[in-house]
Amino acid sequence: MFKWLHPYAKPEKAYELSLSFYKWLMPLSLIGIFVGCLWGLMFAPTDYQQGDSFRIIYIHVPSAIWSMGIYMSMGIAGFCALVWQIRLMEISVLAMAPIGAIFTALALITGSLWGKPMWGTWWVWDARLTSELILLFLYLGVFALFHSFDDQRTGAKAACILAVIGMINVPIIHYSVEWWNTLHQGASITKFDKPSIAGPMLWPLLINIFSVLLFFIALTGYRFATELLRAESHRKWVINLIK
Amino acid sequence: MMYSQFFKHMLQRDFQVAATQKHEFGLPIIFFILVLVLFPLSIGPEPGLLNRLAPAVGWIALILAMLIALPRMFVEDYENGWLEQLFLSGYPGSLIVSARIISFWALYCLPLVLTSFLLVPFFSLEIKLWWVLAQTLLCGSMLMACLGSVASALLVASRKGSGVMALLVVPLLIPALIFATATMDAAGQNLPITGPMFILMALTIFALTVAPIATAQALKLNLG
Amino acid sequence: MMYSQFFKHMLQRDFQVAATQKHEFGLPIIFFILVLVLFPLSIGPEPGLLNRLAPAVGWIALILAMLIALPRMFVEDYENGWLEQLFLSGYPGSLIVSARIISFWALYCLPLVLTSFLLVPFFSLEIKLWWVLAQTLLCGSMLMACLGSVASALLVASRKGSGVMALLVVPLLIPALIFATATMDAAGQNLPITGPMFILMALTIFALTVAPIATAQALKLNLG
Amino acid sequence: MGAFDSFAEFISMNGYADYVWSSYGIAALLIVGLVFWSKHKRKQLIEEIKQQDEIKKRRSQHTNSEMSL
Amino acid sequence: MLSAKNLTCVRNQRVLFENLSLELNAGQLMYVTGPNGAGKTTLLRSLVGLNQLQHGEITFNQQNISECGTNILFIGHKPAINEWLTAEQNLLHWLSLTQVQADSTELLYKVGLTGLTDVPVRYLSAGQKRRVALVRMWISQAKIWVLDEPFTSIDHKGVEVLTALFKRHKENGGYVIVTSHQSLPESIVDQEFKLAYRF
Amino acid sequence: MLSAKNLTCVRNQRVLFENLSLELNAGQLMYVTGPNGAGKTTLLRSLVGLNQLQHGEITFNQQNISECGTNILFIGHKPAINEWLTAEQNLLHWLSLTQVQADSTELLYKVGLTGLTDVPVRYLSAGQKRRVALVRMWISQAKIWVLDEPFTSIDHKGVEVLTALFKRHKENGGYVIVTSHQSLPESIVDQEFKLAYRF
Ligand code: HEM
Ligand SMILES: Nc1ncnc2c1ncn2[C@@H]1O[C@H](COP(=O)(O)OP(=O)(O)OP(=O)(O)O)[C@@H](O)[C@H]1O
Ligand SMILES: Nc1ncnc2c1ncn2[C@@H]1O[C@H](COP(=O)(O)OP(=O)(O)OP(=O)(O)O)[C@@H](O)[C@H]1O
Ligand SMILES: [Mg+2]
Ligand SMILES: [Mg+2]
Repeated sequence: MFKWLHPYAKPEKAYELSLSFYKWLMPLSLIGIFVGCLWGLMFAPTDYQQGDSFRIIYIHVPSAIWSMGIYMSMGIAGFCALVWQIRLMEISVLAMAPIGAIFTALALITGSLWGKPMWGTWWVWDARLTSELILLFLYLGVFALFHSFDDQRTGAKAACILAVIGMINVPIIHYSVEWWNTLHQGASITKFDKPSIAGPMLWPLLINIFSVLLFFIALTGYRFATELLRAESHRKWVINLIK
Repeated sequence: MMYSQFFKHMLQRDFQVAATQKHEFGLPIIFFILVLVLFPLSIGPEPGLLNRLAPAVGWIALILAMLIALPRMFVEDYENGWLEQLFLSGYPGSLIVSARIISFWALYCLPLVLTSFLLVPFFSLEIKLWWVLAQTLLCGSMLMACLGSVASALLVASRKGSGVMALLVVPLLIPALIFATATMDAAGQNLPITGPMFILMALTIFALTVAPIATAQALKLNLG
Repeated sequence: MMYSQFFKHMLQRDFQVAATQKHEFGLPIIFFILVLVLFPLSIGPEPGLLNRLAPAVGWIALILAMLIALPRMFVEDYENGWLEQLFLSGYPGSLIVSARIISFWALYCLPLVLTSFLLVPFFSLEIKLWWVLAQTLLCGSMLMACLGSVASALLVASRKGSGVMALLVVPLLIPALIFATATMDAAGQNLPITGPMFILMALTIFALTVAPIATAQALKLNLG
Repeated sequence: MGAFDSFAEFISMNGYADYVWSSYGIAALLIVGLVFWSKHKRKQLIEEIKQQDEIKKRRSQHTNSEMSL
Repeated sequence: MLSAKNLTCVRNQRVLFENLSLELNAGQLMYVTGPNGAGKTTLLRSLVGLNQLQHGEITFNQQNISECGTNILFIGHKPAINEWLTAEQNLLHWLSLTQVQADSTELLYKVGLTGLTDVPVRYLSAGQKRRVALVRMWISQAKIWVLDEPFTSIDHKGVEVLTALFKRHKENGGYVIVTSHQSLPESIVDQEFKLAYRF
Repeated sequence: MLSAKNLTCVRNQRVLFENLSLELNAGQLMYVTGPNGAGKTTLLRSLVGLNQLQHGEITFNQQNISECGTNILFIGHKPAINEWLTAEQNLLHWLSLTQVQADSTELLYKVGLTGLTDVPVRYLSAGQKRRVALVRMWISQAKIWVLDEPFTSIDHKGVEVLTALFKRHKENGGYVIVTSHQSLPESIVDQEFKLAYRF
């Protein structure tokens, strides 16, 4: 397996590979998202309880799920970067962070846009919502930490350290849902704990979840390529490539 | 043997520096007290409400006061070059760091926990509840000192101060805050507190084992 | 003519420095937000209670965030010697200082006042009330910047940081806090707010006229 | 019109138009913005690298490290 | 004419100097020497009015020194430079503080910082940092130069250039007061002022 | 024998030095010279392992340099002194860090700080501060001395004493690596290492 991987550990190869990810997956994912949204907006049946406001689910849930997923992959990449001193991994952490932050923000925004008609407020301090907010802070922290350094390499390493440490928080936040709700009256989100999603409603959701994953991979590839250029900017291959 | 002596000496030095910069080290306490005082002032004097808020205010005041003290954990020694001499001296980095964490905790956190007793008169908190609160604060401040040492070390060269510090430390501290709240709630309802308190302690011990290593790494990163 | 140009230039320099230390200046905001978040987390999610606390929390968060930013008002320029060059340049000290107060306010306080809008979703504060709160915060932050500049100048050589700062500034700020609370109470009960608001503004204007002179004196003291 | 009886109903989302459309709008904005921001960053970087390359070349001719009157 | 009369400075119950008087005419250079801790820095800071004295008064052409701000150039141990800005930005701020028109690129060329203009000062070497502060001497329109150890961290060639600069300033009728532990060529020193270490 | 092989350091795309190798035998002094910004400080910090290099390895008696902590005395631009403590307190901390037994009063006498032992370092003059850092040379048991501009702010007599100290260390079989813009007497320099400014 490592024999196969090895050529891609070379920056040039990694650069090409990640750009090709972008080339192929980006259109696919955009089409997927488009189809999913259109289906969700127009063809999925109206929910008898929530009316048409439930259509927000097709953005909310994919972005919410991947906001967590991206953090986990960032943490794992950071761990690999620190333990095995893999430079490319450091770079990938930086490539992922803004995407994750945007999805987190999106989950928060769409969530509160959904919350207003459903719960009557934009925001409640319920465990899930709060933990999502904390996740946003973690992303911002990784980002801010990286930019606190003048030396890119040092900044990247520091960001990796935080990404890894922050990962400890993810399961804790996950379980805190239980602990917290037992003590403070659970928010109305409990109502939706077992969404009785029917097939016609479910399909566009699944499409969107999958397409957003593709989008994440594609954009990470693109940003990874950019960061790689930055990190290697004094190398010959970069200068040749640009000309 | 040599290590323990070195350790002792590091602690001594920190205490001595603190003694010459008396104000510097008394100041988180003042900040802490100010937060306690500002509350009743801006909320208005309702004993019931204040009583209800007391544990929360104690925790918030602790977090904020520590956020102010944390950035200075390594910065002075970094800037005057003492830190690089320590790392050149050949002692293990995590030893150097743990000495600092402990002296920091003793100098900046312990007094805060004791000062939190002011909640009893100011917020008419019951002494029994204060006792529980103090225990959670004790664990929490240790945990925060550990997390903060990593953050402080990461940021030592960039002079970024409390802002980024807050961004790094607070999210990681939230679980502790949640368990502390749970503990206080349980205590308020006369339920057993061992459950959440135990988790809080476990978190702290975990942090205590991991933080020195991470901090030493972070410092080395910044010396290069 | 020359003075106004000098003034403009001083402002420009401050903004430029802030732009190179982007994070440094974005960070009181983050601190502010974190304080807003810590409250509901440790008090618990009760919309009624939170709503009741919102103005107080807004003010406390403002005061704390500014206490963090204030010590840095002059310290960097003092340490690298720019300040002594300014005073040698022959421009009146109060001019130099007012430029700094204004740039500080624009860079550190104004953003905080805007950020206080987060109280609306997080604490379910009514927009109308927020508007009143923002006005009191606007006045209050200006007042605090003035008081803070004196304190900051007094402490510039002693590197005492936020603690002593708090001790100097907060007691002087308490009247403002009381009138702000009065304003908010009046607004909450749909009574006219001009009375207390007017006093708040008068305090601010008074501080604005006195602070530059006092600050300049304090700085000269420290240069000697 | 799928689940809706008329286009007008689709637009109004049975009274939830504000919420649904604004969330889809913001989502589109953020996602498209992210993509364009990434593209912009890349262009900026390439410009920078080109410039630096030139600076490096120029440096070897036009530099001075000594003080002079 | 720059003259100081009966200056006395006591620090922590130690008399650094007492009833010290000095006079300097246009076109002269005064070289202040003395062992470490003698009080050279203190004296120089007092001369420009940055230090409170126990006694004494300092005048420049019958005017009190505190009123001739633009006529003094003081470069002390502190560089008056923001380390986060670039050399060029620092210079531009100085230019507009002193309201001098000058070409910053050329000036930075003169102190040997071409090619480093866009680097924040904190990355520069000790000597380069010092040069960013010293560039003020090239554009100064002040009559009186008060320089505290200007040669610190500066390389051989730089020291020569600085001495030449003193010479030119003297020829233009300027006043130079300088301390240094490196010796100045005797040809440009008009007065040597020895401060002894007093216990 | 201290030897460095193929050191390369690139800063902001500028090569400071490339494939630089050096060797120093016991009892020798290496005088590193070069104009401002040549990379002397960077080289010295690399030699003691405080700098990440792009390339190269440094050994002392076949041992990697990062493993001979107690054998190195490094005095750089930063003094490693807490300005709030007194000279004596700073010295005592240093003594117990390096586990050396010595009489602090005598040492401070030797660097000319008697009578100032109870003054916090921040009140001392530039040269006196430097002396507090340099006192380490008197008690050092390290073989290798790496000194970055030790003469900064030090007066004439001080410079002489320091040179004498180098000589004594050499005679005891020590290694000295020193940079300075003030020239060292030729008699004690065994190797001169010239770094040029590279663009
Ligand atoms: C600001 C407000 C909100 C935030 C931050 C938020 C956050 C999240 C997060 C993080 C998830 C993923 C959970 C997981 O995969 O374990 C999620 C899932 C979900 N959310 Fe929200 N949410 C918000 C508001 C809402 C509202 C108002 C509704 C509906 C009324 C809603 C309905 C759902 C549903 C149905 C799921 C899928 C649950 C599942 O996977 O079983 N959310 N939300
Ligand atoms: N607060 C104080 N307490 C005690 N001594 C003080 C205090 N302030 C200054 N001094 C003493 O005053 C003297 C100040 O010297 P100054 O800095 O003027 O010396 P200098 O001649 O410039 O020396 P150097 O050549 O080292 O720069 C020092 O000896 C210092 O110890
Ligand atoms: N991040 C950076 N960006 C640009 N240049 C840098 C950076 N870091 C270091 N340099 C350059 O590297 C060189 C470092 O030099 P160093 O401090 O080693 O010089 P030095 O020989 O000790 O000079 P001096 O005699 O002035 O002390 C300087 O020319 C500096 O401009
Ligand atoms: Mg001096
Ligand atoms: Mg140097």
